[in-house]
Amino acid sequence: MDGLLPELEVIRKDFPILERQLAGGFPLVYLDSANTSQKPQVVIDTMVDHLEHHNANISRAMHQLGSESTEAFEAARDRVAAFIKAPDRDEVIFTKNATEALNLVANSLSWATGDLAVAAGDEIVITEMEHHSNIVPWQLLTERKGASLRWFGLTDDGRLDLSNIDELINERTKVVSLTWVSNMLGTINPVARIAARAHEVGAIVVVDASQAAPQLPVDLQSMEGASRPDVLVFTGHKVVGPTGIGVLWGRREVLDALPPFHGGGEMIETVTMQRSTYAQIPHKFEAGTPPIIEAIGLGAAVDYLDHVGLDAIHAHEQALTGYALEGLTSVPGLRVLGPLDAASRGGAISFELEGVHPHDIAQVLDSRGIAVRAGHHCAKPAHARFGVQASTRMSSYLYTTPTEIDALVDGLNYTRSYFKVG
Amino acid sequence: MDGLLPELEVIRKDFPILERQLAGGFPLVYLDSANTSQKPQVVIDTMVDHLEHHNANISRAMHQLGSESTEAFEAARDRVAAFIKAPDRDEVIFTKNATEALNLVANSLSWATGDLAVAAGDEIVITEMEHHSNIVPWQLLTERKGASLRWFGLTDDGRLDLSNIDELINERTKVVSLTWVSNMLGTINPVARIAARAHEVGAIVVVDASQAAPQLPVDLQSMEGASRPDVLVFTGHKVVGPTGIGVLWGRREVLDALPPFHGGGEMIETVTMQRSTYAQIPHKFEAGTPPIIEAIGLGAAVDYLDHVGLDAIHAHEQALTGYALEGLTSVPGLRVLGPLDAASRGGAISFELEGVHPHDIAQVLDSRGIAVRAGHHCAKPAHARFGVQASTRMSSYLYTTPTEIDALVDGLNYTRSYFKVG
Amino acid sequence: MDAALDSLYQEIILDHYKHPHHAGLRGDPSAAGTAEVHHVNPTCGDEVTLRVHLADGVVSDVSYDAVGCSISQASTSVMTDLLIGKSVEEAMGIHQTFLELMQGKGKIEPDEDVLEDGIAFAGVAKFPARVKCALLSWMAWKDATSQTLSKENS
Amino acid sequence: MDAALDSLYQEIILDHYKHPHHAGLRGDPSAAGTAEVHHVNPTCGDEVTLRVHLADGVVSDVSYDAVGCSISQASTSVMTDLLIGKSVEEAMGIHQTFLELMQGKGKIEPDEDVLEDGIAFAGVAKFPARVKCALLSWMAWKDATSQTLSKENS
Ligand SMILES: Cc1ncc(COP(=O)(O)O)c(C=O)c1O
Ligand SMILES: Cc1ncc(COP(=O)(O)O)c(C=O)c1O
Repeated sequence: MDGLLPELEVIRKDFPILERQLAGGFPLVYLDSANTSQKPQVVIDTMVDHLEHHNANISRAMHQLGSESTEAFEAARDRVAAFIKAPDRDEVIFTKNATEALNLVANSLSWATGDLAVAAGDEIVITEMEHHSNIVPWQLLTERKGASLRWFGLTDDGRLDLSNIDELINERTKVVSLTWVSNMLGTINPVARIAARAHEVGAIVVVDASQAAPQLPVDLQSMEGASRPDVLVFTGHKVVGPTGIGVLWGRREVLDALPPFHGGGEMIETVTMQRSTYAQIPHKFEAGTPPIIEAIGLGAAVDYLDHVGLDAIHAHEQALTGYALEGLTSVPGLRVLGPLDAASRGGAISFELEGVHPHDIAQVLDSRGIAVRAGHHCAKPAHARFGVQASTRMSSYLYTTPTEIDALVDGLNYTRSYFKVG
Repeated sequence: MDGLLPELEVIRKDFPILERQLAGGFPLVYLDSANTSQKPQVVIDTMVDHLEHHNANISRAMHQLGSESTEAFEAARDRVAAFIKAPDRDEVIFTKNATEALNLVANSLSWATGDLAVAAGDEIVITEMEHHSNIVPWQLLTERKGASLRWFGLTDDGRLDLSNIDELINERTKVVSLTWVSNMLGTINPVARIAARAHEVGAIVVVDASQAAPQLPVDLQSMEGASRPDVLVFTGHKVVGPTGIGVLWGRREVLDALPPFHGGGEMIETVTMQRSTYAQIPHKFEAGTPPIIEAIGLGAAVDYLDHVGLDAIHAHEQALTGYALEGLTSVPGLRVLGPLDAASRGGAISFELEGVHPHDIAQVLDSRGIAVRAGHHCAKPAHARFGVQASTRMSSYLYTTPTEIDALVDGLNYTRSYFKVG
Repeated sequence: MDAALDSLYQEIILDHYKHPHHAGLRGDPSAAGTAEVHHVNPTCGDEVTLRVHLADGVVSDVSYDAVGCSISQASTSVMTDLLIGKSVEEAMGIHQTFLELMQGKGKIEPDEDVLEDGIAFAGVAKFPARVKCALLSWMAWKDATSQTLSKENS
Repeated sequence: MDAALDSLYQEIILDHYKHPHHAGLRGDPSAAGTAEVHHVNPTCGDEVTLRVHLADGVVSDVSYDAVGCSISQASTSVMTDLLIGKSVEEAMGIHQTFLELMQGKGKIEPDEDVLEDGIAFAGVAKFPARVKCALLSWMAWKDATSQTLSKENS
């Protein structure tokens, strides 16, 4: 098959969990990477080495362990900045996950003054295919400030309906926040085009790259001014990094203009009982002891991905997605939700199978060692749009093989016979 | 010496970093545990085992790895609940660190309605010995809502000045937030007495147990109603757990009445584009993929501490603190900030040494392998209260030996001679 | 492998799934002795709208509109068989017995005299992710019943 | 061990620490060609209030009130020796040279002709945690100077 990673077997050896045997002696077929990715040995080892030999709090500690920790933590910031080609490494803020990053922006905006202030009559635009983490923070913000939440609808094949873009994004729009790649439909959205329009009306653009960062090369520097987002977020555990760490990249001017989010240690310049002044970015938004080990693990993770090469990973995902779409659509009664051509989509494929509920599909697959996700995938509105309450989702990653896709397709056919449908 | 942990040498073997050799061949003398604690092998191994064999996202995944992960994560919640004897395990919320836990409360309060709403004329009471993480969130809240921030002052020997407690905590008081043990002065505060007074006037009581949880047995169940705080927070990395995880325990009625903090995946009941409803606690406050590995590591950490026994750890800390106070006060020109009797204080001791700046002290000590903290320890107001801008702090923990205290005292005498003072 | 699956998907469950009993909403939700609730499994999205009618201390009807997997659908169907016509007290007892079975991690021997077709769910207790599916409508029933009772008492 | 310490705490540094040059605030902060700034090292609390007077393109005075460790105090003292009396352009050059030395991780050979006593700080560059101490007042000087210049130009 064209496009697969040439060293796939070597790569698989990097991921210890892929050796796992499940109940009944089945080998693990992990097709739930859009939910969370597995971790290569080098990420685990880097974290362990730090815990066993260098552990200390950062910034505040002047001793040798403290210096080593601080250096490792800040080097991780450099690596993450390089991973997304951030214009300035100080614009990279470590958060807990993508959800916190999005809430940081929405919550801080509710206290912003000046140009960024959100008030009654203002509008915030999202899309109907967002993850709940990119919906609820904006609902909270708009409800609290009396502003209006609006959204792009979806076409029947699961793309953004851009027909009303010029009306939807207008002079009242303060923020446009959208996902780069849908975690349910797989759709890759035209982020640059939407950003350009948003910038025409002076809105700021927030891009949820939680599903994009794992599989598309992200190059902020090479994006032209008007089409470059103002904020981009992603989450560590989906890019072969640990849980407990997320990334918020933001344009310095925007981050400087936002009020602080959490108050506390490390985000201050000076504190008296009466009042405090705040540190510069990135520290301004990193109150308290940050996820140190997690940032260091994430640094190793993005290094690992950069080493394999995001172009190669993207090609691998595209090849597998094409193969999977073919296999899946061969199963009678199966309907894929989202675009049907691999080129315009990411590696998560949600589908319905007539007569069998997603839970039951996932259960039968699990009994054969195949891990997929069943449910609403934190995208209830997108499910509602397609008239379904839940779906089954397979999602591949750089360690996925065509044989695993075959196992899935076999498993689905078996599911049909087990539930006596068709 | 009475009170030391009987198996101290065995315990030290549990902490791999204690084998570390530093520059010049010096063994590590780690006296910075109030900043962050070191990690026992069992915590590291538990995290590694999970990453290598069970890693998956939780709640949402129905496959075997997902069930294993969910079970391990929720078992960690049970362990943490047991560690603080929480009345109800669902009242235990996992956060990123103590700072996030405190901000969660202060930030959510700014959107609260009903009894919890904070408005102009209302007062919030803290103390002059708080960590910045328990000052700045309340400054943000009071500034934003037009309320007033008030605080307990300190006596010359570093205790809370309670002389005006009945005036300070009054009918206008909505929240009283204070640290159980000071991270700078070591003082153990009369939390029960203050809570009882706060509850008389209907205020809610937030206790920062970041320095208490590592060294005092915490037993929420046995605290009488009126003296039990409504919220108690601590941070994972100070209780031999990993970074990236903190704990907020809150009384169910208070947590139910607070509006949500972060919006996103897992904290919802249902989501439409128009509006969302929220899940019950603990999920209501755990938006997004939580720090899974970190919670599991924390579970192992508090198990480890419970196994050694908090009473025994407390006795160990008291013995060492007494010994350290003796040793330190033997150094000419050294002034301890905070109470001088070991019984009424925790194991962090900050001090001044006449004629040598804390940075320079820490530097000389570091050249001998001794790690202490120099600076304001995120407690600038408490430093200002004692007319100093910075101090040097030693802090012991369950793995600290009297020999290490001796090394510190020797190092301080050497520092004096190096800088030719006295 | 099929042994494991079959222990979950007992014939009885699949029968109730394909042919649910007492399905559809009946009666007037605002009538005396009646309460209607809507419960959701936040993780997977299973939903049930459930209406309970009590009369003279007896569960006179339980009707519902539900979307979800085989386990949640079958469980709802079995529940209506078990509870309709029972006294509220008896019904609460059955509820408790079913709850214990589900939370027993597959280690409790179910009592056929009390649970009838409900014993088929013994295998579900071994699948922690599915226990919530089996309990969704039972929890909704308890909620609706408490609401009716507290309305009566106020 | 003392070798390591001595490379940090050069005699010159300790001398400046004990007997700082040009200490104290002088002149009228609101006079033309003058700016005063207050800088803090957020991590450790070192503070400096620094006043810069420019006249005819020359750094006519730098005065200060500072609290901090030996490295930050000595660095401030050495800086005033180096910059007072220099043209703004020259002073900016010296600033740049000192900055490079500090960020060189101990690998840059300092130029005594430019940095004079400042070469004693070469050892500090090997202690990342102390580099900020050494740079505190230099950053304050640059800030104050830019403020004066932009005031003049506006
Ligand atoms: C008393 C006290 N409160 C709060 C904190 C903040 O903890 P964290 O930095 O883990 O959020 C600390 C430690 O830094 C502390 O000592
Ligand atoms: C598109 C998208 N946005 C946001 C998130 C939230 O990420 P996290 O749960 O790590 O905060 C996810 C993953 O769950 C996602 O797929």
